[in-house]
Amino acid sequence: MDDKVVAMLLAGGQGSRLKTLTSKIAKPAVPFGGKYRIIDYALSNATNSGIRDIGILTQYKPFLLNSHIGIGSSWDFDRTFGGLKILPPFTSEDGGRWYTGTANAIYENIDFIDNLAPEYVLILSGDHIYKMNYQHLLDVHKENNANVTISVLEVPWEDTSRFGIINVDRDKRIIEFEEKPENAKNNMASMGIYMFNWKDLREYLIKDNEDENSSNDFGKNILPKMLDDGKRMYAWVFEDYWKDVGTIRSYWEANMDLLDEKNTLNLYDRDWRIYTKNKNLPPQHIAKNSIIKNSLVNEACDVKGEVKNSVLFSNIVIEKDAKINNSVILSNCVIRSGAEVNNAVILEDITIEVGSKIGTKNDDNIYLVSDEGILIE
Amino acid sequence: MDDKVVAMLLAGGQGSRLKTLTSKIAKPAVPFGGKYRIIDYALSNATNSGIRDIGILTQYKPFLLNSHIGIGSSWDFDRTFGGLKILPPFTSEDGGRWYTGTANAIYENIDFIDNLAPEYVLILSGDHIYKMNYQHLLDVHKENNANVTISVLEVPWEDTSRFGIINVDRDKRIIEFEEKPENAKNNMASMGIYMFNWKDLREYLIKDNEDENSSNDFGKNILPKMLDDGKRMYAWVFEDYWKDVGTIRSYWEANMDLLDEKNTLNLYDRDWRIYTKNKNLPPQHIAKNSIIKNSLVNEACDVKGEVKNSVLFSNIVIEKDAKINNSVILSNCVIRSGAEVNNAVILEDITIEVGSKIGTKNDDNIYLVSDEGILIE
Amino acid sequence: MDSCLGIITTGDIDFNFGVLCNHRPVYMLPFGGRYRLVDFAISNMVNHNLSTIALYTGEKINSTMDHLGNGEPWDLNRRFSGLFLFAPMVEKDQGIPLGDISQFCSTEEFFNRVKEENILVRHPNYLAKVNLTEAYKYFIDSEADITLIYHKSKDTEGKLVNCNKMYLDEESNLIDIGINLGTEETFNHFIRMAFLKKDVFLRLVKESREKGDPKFLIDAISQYRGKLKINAYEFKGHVESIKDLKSYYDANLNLLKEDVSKEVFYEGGQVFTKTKDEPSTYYTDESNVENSLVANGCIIKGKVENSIIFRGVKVGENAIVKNSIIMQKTQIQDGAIVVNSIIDKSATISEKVNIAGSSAMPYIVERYRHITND
Amino acid sequence: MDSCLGIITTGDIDFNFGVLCNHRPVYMLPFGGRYRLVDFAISNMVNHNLSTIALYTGEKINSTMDHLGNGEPWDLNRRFSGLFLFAPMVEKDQGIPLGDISQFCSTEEFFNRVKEENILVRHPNYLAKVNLTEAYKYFIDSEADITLIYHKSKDTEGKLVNCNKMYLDEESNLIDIGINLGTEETFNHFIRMAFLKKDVFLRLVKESREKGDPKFLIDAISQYRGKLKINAYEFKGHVESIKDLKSYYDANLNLLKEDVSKEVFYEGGQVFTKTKDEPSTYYTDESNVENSLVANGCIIKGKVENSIIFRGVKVGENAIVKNSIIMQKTQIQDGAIVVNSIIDKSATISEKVNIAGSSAMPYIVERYRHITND
Repeated sequence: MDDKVVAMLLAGGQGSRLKTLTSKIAKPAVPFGGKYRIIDYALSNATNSGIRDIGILTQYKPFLLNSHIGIGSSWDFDRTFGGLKILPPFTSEDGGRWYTGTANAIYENIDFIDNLAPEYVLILSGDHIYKMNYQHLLDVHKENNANVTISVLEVPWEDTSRFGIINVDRDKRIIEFEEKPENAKNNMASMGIYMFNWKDLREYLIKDNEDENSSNDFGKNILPKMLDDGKRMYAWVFEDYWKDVGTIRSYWEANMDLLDEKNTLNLYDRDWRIYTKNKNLPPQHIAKNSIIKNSLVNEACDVKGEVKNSVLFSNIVIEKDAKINNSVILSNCVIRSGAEVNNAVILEDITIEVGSKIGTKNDDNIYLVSDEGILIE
Repeated sequence: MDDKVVAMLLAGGQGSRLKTLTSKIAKPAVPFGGKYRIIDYALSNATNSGIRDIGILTQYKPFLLNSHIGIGSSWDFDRTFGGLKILPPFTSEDGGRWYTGTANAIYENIDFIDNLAPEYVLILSGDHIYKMNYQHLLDVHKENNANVTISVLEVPWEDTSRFGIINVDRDKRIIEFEEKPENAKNNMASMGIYMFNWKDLREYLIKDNEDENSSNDFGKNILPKMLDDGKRMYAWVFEDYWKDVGTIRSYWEANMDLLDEKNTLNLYDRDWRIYTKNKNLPPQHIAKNSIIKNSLVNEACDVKGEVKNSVLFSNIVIEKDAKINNSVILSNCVIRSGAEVNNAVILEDITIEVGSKIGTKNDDNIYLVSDEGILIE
Repeated sequence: MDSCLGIITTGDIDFNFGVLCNHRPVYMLPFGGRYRLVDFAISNMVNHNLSTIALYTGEKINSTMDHLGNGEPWDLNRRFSGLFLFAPMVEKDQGIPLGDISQFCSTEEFFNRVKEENILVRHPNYLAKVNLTEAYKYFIDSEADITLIYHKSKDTEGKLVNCNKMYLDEESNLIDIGINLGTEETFNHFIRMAFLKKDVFLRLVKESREKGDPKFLIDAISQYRGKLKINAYEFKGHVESIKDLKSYYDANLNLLKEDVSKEVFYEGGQVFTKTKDEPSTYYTDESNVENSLVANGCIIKGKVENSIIFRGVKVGENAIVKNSIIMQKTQIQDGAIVVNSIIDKSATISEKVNIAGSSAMPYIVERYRHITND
Repeated sequence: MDSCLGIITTGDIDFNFGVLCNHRPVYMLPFGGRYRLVDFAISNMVNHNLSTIALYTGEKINSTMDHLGNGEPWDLNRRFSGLFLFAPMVEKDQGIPLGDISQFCSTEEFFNRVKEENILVRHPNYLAKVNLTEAYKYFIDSEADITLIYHKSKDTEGKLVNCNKMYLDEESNLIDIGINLGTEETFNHFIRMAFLKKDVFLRLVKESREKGDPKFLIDAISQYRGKLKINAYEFKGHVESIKDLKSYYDANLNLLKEDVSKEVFYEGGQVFTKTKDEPSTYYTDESNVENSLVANGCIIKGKVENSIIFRGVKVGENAIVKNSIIMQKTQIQDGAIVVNSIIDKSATISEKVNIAGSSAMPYIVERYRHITND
């Protein structure tokens, strides 16, 4: 990128609707797609878009996320100058303060951004699965001479009440925000991706911090305030695959989407790779008389049974005569001989014992299997 | 080291007695010795002792410390497996908790240590200047089959009331702790360096956390409790240079100590180097007709005046006819023509104007010069 | 093993591998779906805590620099130790002198500088996951000058003819070392791995260099038997001696045996290599894969049997791959048939092309080649 | 400059530097107290945001690998771009072919793989801190195939005889390029730095290789004048052309001029190099230092004047160093006198030894030498 952009990635979300998937980790750290974690998408997008400096705002159970991100070398962010920094809350003379909202998290790190002296600040969330070239967002932002540009996407009308809806004029200039409206005028939803001029954002963050009634949130406070003040705010419509895996079912669906060869989230696109921390595991071993159909299988798996329409993470043993259908199996699981698994999401390190059966081929439930038992959704 | 040791370095100290030196940074980040920061000593000791895994506990104003440490590459801690991790406070389902004491900071990071599965845990402080091979501490610890071994040093009798004093039997087994005693029985002070068996420490940290009356401090709680329980606790006497630069005067003194060729803190010892983040600056330039005597000068300095018995950090300009005596000058200062500086500590980015004069050659004061003015101590 | 330096020295046997070694030294041959031969030697040493490792590179150094770079996959990108690469030193008007002795001599300064007092020397074309910690302890405890590592190999088919054979006394001291000509079925097979005291190593190297002969360290060791305390440590695991195309092919396919792949890939430490960020492998509804090792990033639509498939390979619809090694990013297009073959990287076997070697001698396709029916 | 690749190509002039280049190529010569010549070329490119840089190494590759390693000091230790080292490709039975054209050819695959569409080629023995961003903009805006960078050099002493001289028309298009024989005091000095479109570069290289001649890219460019749009960009800063011992010595001592050192070290971006963790330099009460550049880690007890002192040098009591270059870790012992000399690294000048060259030709001491009075 020609003009300096600093990305700030909000990775503090708890994601409680993901149940036991997030009992030990933050939502951005949830495994996805056979070998990734959700945050890999935003991080890889940033690298592939030519962004050199990125701050990761963490707060909730950051251990796994910290060790996953490490020094950022998987995404080529391990730079001598700039690069990736993890930004947890901290204390000063006035005592410590936790991040109270999305905007507050950025406010508390104004010094970090000032040090890098960028022209633009890109706010990202670590919760979503999509491939986007942020350079395009910047191009539009500059063309419009905007103060802020928000990436939006069309959602089904029935879902509009779950999103922040954005109404625009014919030039895509934003004229109204509706936060989770019951009767939306529009089905364009904010993706939580904002390109700001740093000068403008800085000013509004400081004002927002002084406002005792503010909940220090971009969607609820900063953006409406800027609109009130007549700032130039534009929407940019994103038209590719995007998924907010907010529930177990949508998590399962997003994984299944990868098995569709027509899915635009093409993992095999060498020009827009998704990077992740590499485990350096041996190749997968597919045994005699095994069956694998329409499935993604990762390294160090040992498949002796039958795997259909499923996503297998790494180091999984599928014993002889075990059957896996329509399922997502996270790393280090063992499916014993004769077991049958349907429509399931199985968390790490679980063994499914000999002959046990989860779900049936045709039922509509999703089964979340963890060491706390099976949840049905 | 043969047996796995994880070092935990407490770097959260505010160091308020250092006044403007620590107004923007934590004490471990204070510059020292021409090119280092105080924490470099503990970090370099750890590297040179063969320790591979180290956790840095931060809390107070961590920005500069974080960017100084970076990914730990200066100390060769940028490892794919293990290495250096910065450990700030974090939140879990129960909300966020700041570190309430030295022991609590370790308690909150039990998971981090468990993941590394060490035999021993070494507790260090980032506040002190010394060179120590922690392997020797471990050797003694193992020889004594101890539960904990504490590094101690002899302090002047008049200072005993400022330290935690340790009374031992003839085998150096600890029999009593006296926290800042008015009339000490002994002048052996704890250096705040503890080698624990992780199994033991882990148990006591959990117990201590359950005790509502505890202030969660090693010196006040954990160690006395272990002594009460009859654990095998030994002292190991350190006999080399050690300095806790707690005040401006002791900070100035410690810098001046480096100009003494007999000082055992030999910076030129190639077998025990002190590493620091390197700025990659050009060589120093010494002009015609300049005078430099008994001084340490760092890179990118341009000396045209007179420098005697002083420590110059990097990128400092000493103009013609300026005179520096017995002073410590931090990076990026300019001493204008005709100025005279005596017995001073000058913070970063200060310009001493033409003809101005600080101190006199024979006075007993120390002058701390910052952008808030001159403090006299 | 803080006090042991690792040395990987390379033989001059590139010419035994035909086009596979036109652009790479033997130790850079792809192996086991995602590795290079040298990865096994380096990883084995790193897993036993050797922290300084020197590789004497082949002449074709560019692939070596690209793959090993700064040693990062092995955590050898260290400031004060780590991985050292030494390219062959060319002598004026004479080219590169024969043998490793002269190369060790030209880097004497390195040996003087490192703190380590002992040396492990090994050849990367011998695959053996030795418990080095235990072997080193044996070397130290027995106070030997040199400890050679050997394997009691059984060879009924003459595959190990011309390997080194050792004679030992009851206390495992070296009596003699020579060439196996197959007179016995089972013999003490020296697997070109040895611990030496550094001063002994330097003495051998310098004395041999001065005499001008022998040219190879291994010959020098053999000449010093009797003068030094040389004993032997038995390795009981799986050994591959990769000395030509056939042994290279067999060693790869041996990984399809469950006990071999367990030992080579899982037991006693991971094997590290340069990572490539490939996604998982995708098997279509029509795919049919049996008894194969498949790396990540592949798209398998056809039939694969008894084969080793490297990263990023595509096997098209109705294509058949059998008893073959298919290297990185090669495409086997729809309906092509590949049997008993080794296809080097980034090659293309076009639609409906049939290629087949014999199991005694695989068919080889050079890298970047495009094989069509025309 | 996202779309520009940096290429550092190296001349074959090692023999002009006597013992200083016995073990290193010219671009690895120590320079300016703590750098190597090549650091200036790389840092200049990095400071103008070139993110892919290829260095065609000399034959003596070990010092290059040690110094440049993974490119970390320049932040070039990247996963997907960064620093590439290409060792000379040896042709069967012919050794290393003359010229850089054949080396570019042997790495054609690299040029095809990288995304960049333009190329900056430069020689590391020309020191010139060009504003590459501006020069690149000129190259792009003028839609040239090739833009050569030159300096209006004034040379009254014949120091620049045999350098490349250019003739330009009023619009700075190339008319001709030849050899300066000193017929004019001021001439357009081509400083062996040029921007080329990648396709033009590849065409020149391939066509020249096929014809077998010319062997060097610079000669090829000159042959294509008229056929391509070739223009020139004037660099107005400080230039050093380091082609032999004398010019190397002078270029170092020129750094003692305040305006030169300001430009070389401070303006337009830092110079990066491998760091060494040396402490500050200590000056004793008896020291007497004037008009010198002194790197860190030195202990100065004696007199130093008009000299360049590298890292970790010791100058003993009553020793005198004047008009000299003293490289890393060399010791000038008590009472020794060193005048008009270049002392390579880790040498020792013993107590009371006097050595002196002339300012026309400095006295050279090889690395690791121990000079005594006996």
